[in-house]
Amino acid sequence: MSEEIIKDVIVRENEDYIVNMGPQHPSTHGVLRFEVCLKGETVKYLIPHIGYIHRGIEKMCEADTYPQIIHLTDRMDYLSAHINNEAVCLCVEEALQVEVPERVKYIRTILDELNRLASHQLWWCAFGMDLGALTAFFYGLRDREKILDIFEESFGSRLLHSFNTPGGFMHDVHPNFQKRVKEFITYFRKKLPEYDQLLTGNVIFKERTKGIGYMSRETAIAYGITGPSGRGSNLACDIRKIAPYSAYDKVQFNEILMTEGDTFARYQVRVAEMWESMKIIEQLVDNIPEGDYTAKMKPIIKLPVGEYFKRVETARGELAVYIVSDGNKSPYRIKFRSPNFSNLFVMNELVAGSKIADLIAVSGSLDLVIPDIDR
Amino acid sequence: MLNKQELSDIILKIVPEATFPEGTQLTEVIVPAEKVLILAEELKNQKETAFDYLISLTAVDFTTNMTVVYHLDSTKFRHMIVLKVVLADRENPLVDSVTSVWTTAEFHEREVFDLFGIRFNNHPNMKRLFLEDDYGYPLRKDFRDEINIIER
Amino acid sequence: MNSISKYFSDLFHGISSLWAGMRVTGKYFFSPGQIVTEQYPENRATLKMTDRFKGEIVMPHDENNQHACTGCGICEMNCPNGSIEIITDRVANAEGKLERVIDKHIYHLSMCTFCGLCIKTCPSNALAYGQEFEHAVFDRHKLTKVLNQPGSSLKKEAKK
Amino acid sequence: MNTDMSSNLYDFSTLTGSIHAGLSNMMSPGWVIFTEMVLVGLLFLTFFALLGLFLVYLERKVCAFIQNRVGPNRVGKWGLLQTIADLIKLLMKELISIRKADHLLFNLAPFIVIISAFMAMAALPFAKGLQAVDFNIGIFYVMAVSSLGVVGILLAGWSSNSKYSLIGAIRSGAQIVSYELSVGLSLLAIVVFSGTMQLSGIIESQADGWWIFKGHIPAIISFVIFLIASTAEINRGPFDLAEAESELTAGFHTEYSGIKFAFFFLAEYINMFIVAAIGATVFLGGWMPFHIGNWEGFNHVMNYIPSIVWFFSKTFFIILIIMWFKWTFPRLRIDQLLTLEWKYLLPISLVNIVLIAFIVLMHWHF
Repeated sequence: MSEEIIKDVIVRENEDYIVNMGPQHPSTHGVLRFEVCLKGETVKYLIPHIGYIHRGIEKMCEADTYPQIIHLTDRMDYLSAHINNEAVCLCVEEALQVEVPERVKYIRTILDELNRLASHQLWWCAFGMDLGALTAFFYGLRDREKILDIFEESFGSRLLHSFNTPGGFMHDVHPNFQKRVKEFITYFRKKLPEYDQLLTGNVIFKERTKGIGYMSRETAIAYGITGPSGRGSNLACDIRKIAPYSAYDKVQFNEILMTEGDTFARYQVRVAEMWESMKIIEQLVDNIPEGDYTAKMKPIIKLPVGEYFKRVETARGELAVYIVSDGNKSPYRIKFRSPNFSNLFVMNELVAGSKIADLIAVSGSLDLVIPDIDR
Repeated sequence: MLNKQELSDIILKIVPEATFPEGTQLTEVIVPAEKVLILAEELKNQKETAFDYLISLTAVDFTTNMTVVYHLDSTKFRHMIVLKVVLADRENPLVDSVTSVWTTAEFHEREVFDLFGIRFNNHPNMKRLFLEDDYGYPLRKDFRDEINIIER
Repeated sequence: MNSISKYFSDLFHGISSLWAGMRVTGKYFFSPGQIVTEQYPENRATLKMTDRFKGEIVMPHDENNQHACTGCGICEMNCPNGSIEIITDRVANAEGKLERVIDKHIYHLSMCTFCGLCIKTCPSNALAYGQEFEHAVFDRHKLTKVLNQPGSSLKKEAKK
Repeated sequence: MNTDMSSNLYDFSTLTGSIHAGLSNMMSPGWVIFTEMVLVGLLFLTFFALLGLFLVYLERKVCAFIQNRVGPNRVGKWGLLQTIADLIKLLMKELISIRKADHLLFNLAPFIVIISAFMAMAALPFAKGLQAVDFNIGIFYVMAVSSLGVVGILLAGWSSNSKYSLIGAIRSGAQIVSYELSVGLSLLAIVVFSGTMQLSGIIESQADGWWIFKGHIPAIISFVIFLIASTAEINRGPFDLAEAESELTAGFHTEYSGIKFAFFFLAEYINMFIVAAIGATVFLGGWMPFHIGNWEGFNHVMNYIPSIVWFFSKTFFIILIIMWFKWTFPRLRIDQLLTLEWKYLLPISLVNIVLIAFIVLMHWHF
């Protein structure tokens, strides 16, 4: 398949109608460029071009101490900032063999799920907007605002809250935290069915998404697709189930799997995951144990010489942190295996032969976050 | 799900030169550069290993050598292994591409080429991914960029 | 016959699903409920940020114009972006011994990412978050701030 | 025919007649016609501009309410002057000229679009006796003229020398060519009922009840088809494929700026008004008040509401429905759009026409 691409790149036929979608395009959700070759309305092939916001986070981390890395991870996948933070913290804690307090584990899990909810809500409204349902965009943002308000009260910032630190948290959550999370869950349980009425059941929406961008399980594995996009193709890739971290081993939840593998299946997985996230939060929010908000840590964190690897499930898939330590206070090499990087490159496989409008729908259903691809 | 001993037995059958470092977090295996493609194919295709999912492919510059690191997982058994290839030639590192085994490797290898300058044999599209063609290889330890990087 | 009945049932289901969506939007059109739009410049008087809101970093001074900063430089060391610079001075105290006091605590708001490490690591709790968030200026040099007020001094009890 | 005295209460023909008589006294008949044409032209221009501005404002407010927002509320009371401020901004913006664009056609396209919208207004009966020209083929004229706008859209897309614009223009062409059929057939249904193509004649035929009530279910079906097809014909959501901002950035008017862009924008809203006005005239009785058969007392009361109020309230009712569509549904794909037309709307309206002809032949309608 990839050999075909190269052939096309080199020998462009005269009648090839090349359209550059991006880097400034309303539906690429960031500075991503698709070089799309069209034949009429049909996409012949597609080449993604990335690197427009490559900031060299991995290089920057090599000069930073471990607590300083945290605030850079926020800026990779900014929609699951807390989960990114947690990935580095878990990796460092595992390397130091520090046991974090139960309270930290519970709150981390709740925050993970709140973050996942917020991310899926934003994805839902952006997906609606990609398909032309502009009202969906505002309904999603309206509900997401409630989560961000909870974040703001506890951490002081709404999106990039560098709240985690190796060993626990920067400070304790706000006393109102439990109450507000419970209020939000009751509120959102009422609003989520509206999402279904507005989009999921809609005949136009179904026509636009069903059977579009089919991804088989084999393709998903070969391209390393993880997260809801992979689970839409019946690939059980939820790290929360495979290698439970924080308090995920203490809660009951289902891993949503769909066999269809099309855009609608990926959509359904994400909507169902919102219900599952609420279930997880409800199980934990009443049982947060009292205790310290951080484990006892040395003022200067030095990892023992060695290599450490930790995987977590962000809202978009598997984020893996690979740290090579030479015993200093900053990592010798740190690698973030970001979910979107792998998820992006399957685009050509999914859209070749379908219409321009499907290209938008498929790229929306993969839920790409460009800073996470570029890092 | 295979443990470290079983895995090493299987790997030693394929690549007798493989070494297994002790005291690592995950099962690690170091193989010579020319054997990595064979080992990768076997690890993926053998029924009892079935490492069909390449989590990440990256490299580390150890100043004396370049090490390419493959993190493998099996969607069937969920066991993990870390494959390492040590490339002694830091100036012109070269290793076989595993794109034919795991499609996702194509893009991870391009990233590694972009940031480390490690070339991959038989790679379908060995071009830089993020950076300009005449930019250096930033994740190499001897990389200096006086204009853009402020040393602290 | 079967295909004809399918044609009409498809049509019917399609229209009813469209009507379901129109009911939702129609409901909000006639009874919008809570309007979430913030009427920003108008609600300035009532707009209250939460007390943990990270607007900027400030150095709280008490009524005697005293702060708690000893000028140890731990915040400068911990800042990942180099947005804090500390200029210290040596001044003779009452006993005639030279003592390190802070001259200028320079804070570059334009470089700050609000990671909170300076506040967390400060041994004398001299720094805190400010709730001010209207930072837009025409010249970025105005974003470089001196946190200790002119003529301020170190709090007595903080000196141990 | 209802010849109640009160139905002449708000007859504009007395006003226009007296103006005509006054002018005839002053000048020769040729000059009278010329002066009247200029007057009507100026009147329509003013109405056109005000209507466009108001419709933009209305759309923004309606979508804001649907989306739990407040909408424009800064300029003027309730933001009423917002669109005027926007217009001033658009007037002041630079007209970017594009290298390698076909400049003549590029500059001509917005005018074609806006002139076709303007021309269609001539035949609209706004109130009793308030109609510029009463053609005997009124419906045919309005349909023919309003579909001329697509020429402007195609020119705009082609001459911009932009790939997005070209795709948008081609989409728009395919869309209007196919949906023209359904609009025509659904209007034909009422022409069959009323036996005339003259708009005033169609309105007169609804004096004892609107066609949507008199025409049984076939009339309702053709009304629904008319709503869907006309929404598609004016390129509005969920059929806004020619613009499709999430796919083609802005479609055929991607490269336009300033007042030329404003022309496209205005024409879109004027077209919406025209389509709604035709729908109101043909299906909902135009300026004809709500009459029920021979309930004399009720009909008498209804006649006291001015005909112009009836016309505009019906028109805006249809406009609100079209807006409601746009802010609820996702956009269709181009092949689905054509499938909807050729597989669903066209067969249904053809069968519908046969049904209506049968009803008319058997004299089953009221």
